[in-house]
Amino acid sequence: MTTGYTSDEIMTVAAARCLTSQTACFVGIGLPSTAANLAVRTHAPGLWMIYESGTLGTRPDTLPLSIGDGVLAETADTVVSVPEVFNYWLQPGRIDVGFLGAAQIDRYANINTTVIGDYTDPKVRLPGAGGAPEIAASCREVVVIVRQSRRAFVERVDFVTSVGHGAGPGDRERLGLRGAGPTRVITDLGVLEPDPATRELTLVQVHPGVSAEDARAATGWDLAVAPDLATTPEPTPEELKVLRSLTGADGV
Amino acid sequence: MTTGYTSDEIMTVAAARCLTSQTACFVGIGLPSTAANLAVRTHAPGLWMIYESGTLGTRPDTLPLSIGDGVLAETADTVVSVPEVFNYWLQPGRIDVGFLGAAQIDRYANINTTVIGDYTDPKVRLPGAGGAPEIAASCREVVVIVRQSRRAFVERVDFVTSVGHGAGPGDRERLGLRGAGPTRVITDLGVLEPDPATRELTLVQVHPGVSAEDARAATGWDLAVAPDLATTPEPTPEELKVLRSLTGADGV
Amino acid sequence: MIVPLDEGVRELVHDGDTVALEGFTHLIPVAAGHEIIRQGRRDLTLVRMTPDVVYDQVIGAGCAARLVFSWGGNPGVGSLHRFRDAIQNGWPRPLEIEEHSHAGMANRYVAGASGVPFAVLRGYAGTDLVDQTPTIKTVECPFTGERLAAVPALNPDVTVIHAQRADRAGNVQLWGITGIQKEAVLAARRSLVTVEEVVDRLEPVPGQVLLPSRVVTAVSVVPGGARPSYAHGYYARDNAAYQAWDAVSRDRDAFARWLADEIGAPAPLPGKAG
Amino acid sequence: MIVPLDEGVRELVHDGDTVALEGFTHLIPVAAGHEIIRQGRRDLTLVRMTPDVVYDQVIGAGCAARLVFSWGGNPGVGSLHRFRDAIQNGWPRPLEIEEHSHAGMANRYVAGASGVPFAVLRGYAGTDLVDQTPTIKTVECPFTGERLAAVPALNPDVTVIHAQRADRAGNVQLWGITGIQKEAVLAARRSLVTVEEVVDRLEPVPGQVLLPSRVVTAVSVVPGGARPSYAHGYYARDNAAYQAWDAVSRDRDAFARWLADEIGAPAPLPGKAG
Repeated sequence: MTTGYTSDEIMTVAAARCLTSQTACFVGIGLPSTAANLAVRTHAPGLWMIYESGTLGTRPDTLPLSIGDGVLAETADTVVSVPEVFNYWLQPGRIDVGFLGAAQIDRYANINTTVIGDYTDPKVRLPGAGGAPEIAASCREVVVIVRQSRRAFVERVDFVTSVGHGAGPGDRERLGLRGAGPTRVITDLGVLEPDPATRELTLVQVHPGVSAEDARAATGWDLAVAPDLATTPEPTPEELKVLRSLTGADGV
Repeated sequence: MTTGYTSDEIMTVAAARCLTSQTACFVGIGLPSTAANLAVRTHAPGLWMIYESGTLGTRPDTLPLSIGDGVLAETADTVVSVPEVFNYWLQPGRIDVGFLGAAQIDRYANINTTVIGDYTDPKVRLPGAGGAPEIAASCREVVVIVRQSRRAFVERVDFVTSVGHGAGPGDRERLGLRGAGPTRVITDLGVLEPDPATRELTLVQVHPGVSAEDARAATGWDLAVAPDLATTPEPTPEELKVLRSLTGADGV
Repeated sequence: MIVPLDEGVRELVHDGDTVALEGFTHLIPVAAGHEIIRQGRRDLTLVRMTPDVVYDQVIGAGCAARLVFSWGGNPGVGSLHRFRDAIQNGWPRPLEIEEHSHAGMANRYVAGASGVPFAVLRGYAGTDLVDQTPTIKTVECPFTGERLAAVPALNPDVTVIHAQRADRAGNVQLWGITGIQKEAVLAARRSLVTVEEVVDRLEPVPGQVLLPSRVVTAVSVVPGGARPSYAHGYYARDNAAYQAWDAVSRDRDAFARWLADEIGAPAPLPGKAG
Repeated sequence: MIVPLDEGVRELVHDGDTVALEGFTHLIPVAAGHEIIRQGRRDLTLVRMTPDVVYDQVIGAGCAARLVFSWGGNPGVGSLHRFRDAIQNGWPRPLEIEEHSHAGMANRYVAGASGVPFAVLRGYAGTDLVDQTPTIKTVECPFTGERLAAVPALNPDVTVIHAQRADRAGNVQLWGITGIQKEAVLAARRSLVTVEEVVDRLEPVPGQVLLPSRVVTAVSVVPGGARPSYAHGYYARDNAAYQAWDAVSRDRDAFARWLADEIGAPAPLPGKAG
């Protein structure tokens, strides 16, 4: 086993570490799913994973490619209908952590997965909202995983698919959104958190070998940096081993 | 086997004859349940019975005492939740016939199963609405089974639990009720139907040996009698045999 | 998680609480209702679509100040006489009622389980319930302009149900007629589930409802805890017991004897107002 | 009741219809979608929570004028390029869209299945969807005064789903991830169900949804009719096929060849407006 790792790997490991055992987590497909499945196999064996296909308390033994792979149903505590997962589980605030991706994210952690450019004359049409707007609204908190670049980290998203902290303090409350919104944004460079006062995303942690300037250069606004900037602990050999067995990067 | 029969027996037989095969019938407990189970065993083998406990397409091999006996679940096409039976099956108008009982019924076939006397200072407190208001509103038509007497057949019910024809023509439409409402009232004396023009319940049929005057004497309003008053055909030996095996009156 | 029934009731059901003991003929949490009487709870708001014999008993024992319901009767037998005595004569204490239809109550639980403050249905139009029940209003469809009935969410302080099985982690499994139990548990702040048995692994059963342990506050093992109602796959409904209740419930003294003999509870003190 | 697929599509899916082919990753009615292309339907309003590869194909073939949806992508792979080409370039014809979230779409089907004109949810607040989608409004709770989102019922002319089994009477049974299929069928005026097999008796299966024959207009026996998606208990998802679609769909000519080779359909005529 190598002790080196890719930037995607440390991003996934950092995201997995956000999850604790006993937490109920609404898992999106792709990077969020990989991170959640890593967490459940390492430090958070009691993590309760929900996928929007209606699989509650699932523990897939392989990483699903889609949100509704058969393995999710086979290993779930129970499978419920799609209305039920949204109305009975997500909407009342029963889910602790919502795990989302993003095509664009802005200074206030608002998320765009709908369209680049103008809605009616798009430059790039993206898949759209899916479950994200209500995940962002109703989970007790939201963790976003997204690779950091000036294309993705923009001053203002082209389209607000899912509300983060709106235009700043008090906006979520004004909109009646009951969860705390994005509390952490995990990237391939580090970790951003909303400033408690301004709600503006602030760099609080960098991955080993990454500087604050690297992160600022990959951000489309004047990124604030926490005075006590932390460094992500290196992935452990165990974390890397489990992650690579999940992604198939171990060649097995 | 005797060729005699009781007034309850001919009432039940007359009610059963209202049901045709392929009909979906929302069945209340008691006399409606007996009549529906008689129908399915005689001329209407394809009758699709729903009980409000959520048993769809049930075919109990014995008469249930309650709306939710185990035999209803065991013999159903499927068992759904109570919200589903009301929201997905009754409310959209999927049920052809609703089968109701009554403590009081009035000239316009409005039904009271809530209270005799004043609501806040009742003479007799009855069980209440149950599923009846929405059965009366949403089934394509409603059949009422009730023993005829001046106590039950009143000029004006003490409490409108379930709307029949309101105060006359146009009332159901005005209230937005989508089913046709009570189309037949089956009693131990005969059969009443709403007059097509006035919506007032009119005696259209008497059971053998019953006169129009008998029925008028058992009615708390000036009961109209159809000019072409029919007589209920005698129960067949087969009908009586099946009915008695259901009710246990055959002593088996 | 798994506690004796007396402890479960003591911890989760408090004087003045809004309490739903749900069950639609099947799986009625009768033993839990008797424990509530035994512990002498007072001023409860009882909620149930179909208050039947066990609610007749809890009401007759004077535990309840209010009843929210849609059909109160002895299924297949007739009326509830303790319920009647409370409403008609205020004995042993007055019982305030909030009365709905089944469709309305079912949708109130659905709204409660869904975390929204109200539900919309086609119901009640033209009935006298509208005049007697302040929790029936109307709402206009913002697309078609149609007026529909609106009812507020039900969110009991505690919901009590009976189920066939739980596992050691407190996941609960029930099947057969499952009624409104899922919604009643999801709508409640706390929940207590009595079960026929605890097993190592909940083998899936056709028609099952599974309630994950995170929505179950406590489980108590009470075999036969639904009698005289039934538990599909375990025991049948005791129809004779329902019929026998009619005579007991018609008479205050016979009821007091039943309380003493069957529950070990004192006779209710009459006249104690809300 | 049980008809060949081509007859089922011919009888039940008409030009200009609002058509929902539902399936949440699992049990996607792909073969029925291909038959719709083969028969050259036009001006369809397509409805689906998760339009994926089969909708990319139907849209690319020029059958659709509108799409009502909440997430349009190739699950686990990326974007839908025929869908993109239609929206970004109007090729082969412009595609009007009506865009919601999953929670909104699910509740629209629930309202449709329930015979009410709208549904209420906590959703959309603060998103730009509110400005782009006229079918998102608000409604005030008549009890608490809270403002919630309202969405109109979805009632497709026809819903098409795939299921594991039907019996000879046309009762349909599906299990595994059952998604929104029950509501989509109940909300529709007509329904067509393709199944893996017809059996004499539907043995109950844990987690099953049973659709009684009276809500099923027609059943067609199409083994493998959900490929490359999967049918729980019958065959697995063909992930490679989803990945391979990416290259085909990126290129109009490759897509035209796919249409000719796999469907036997002519290349789409570009520029034909709604």
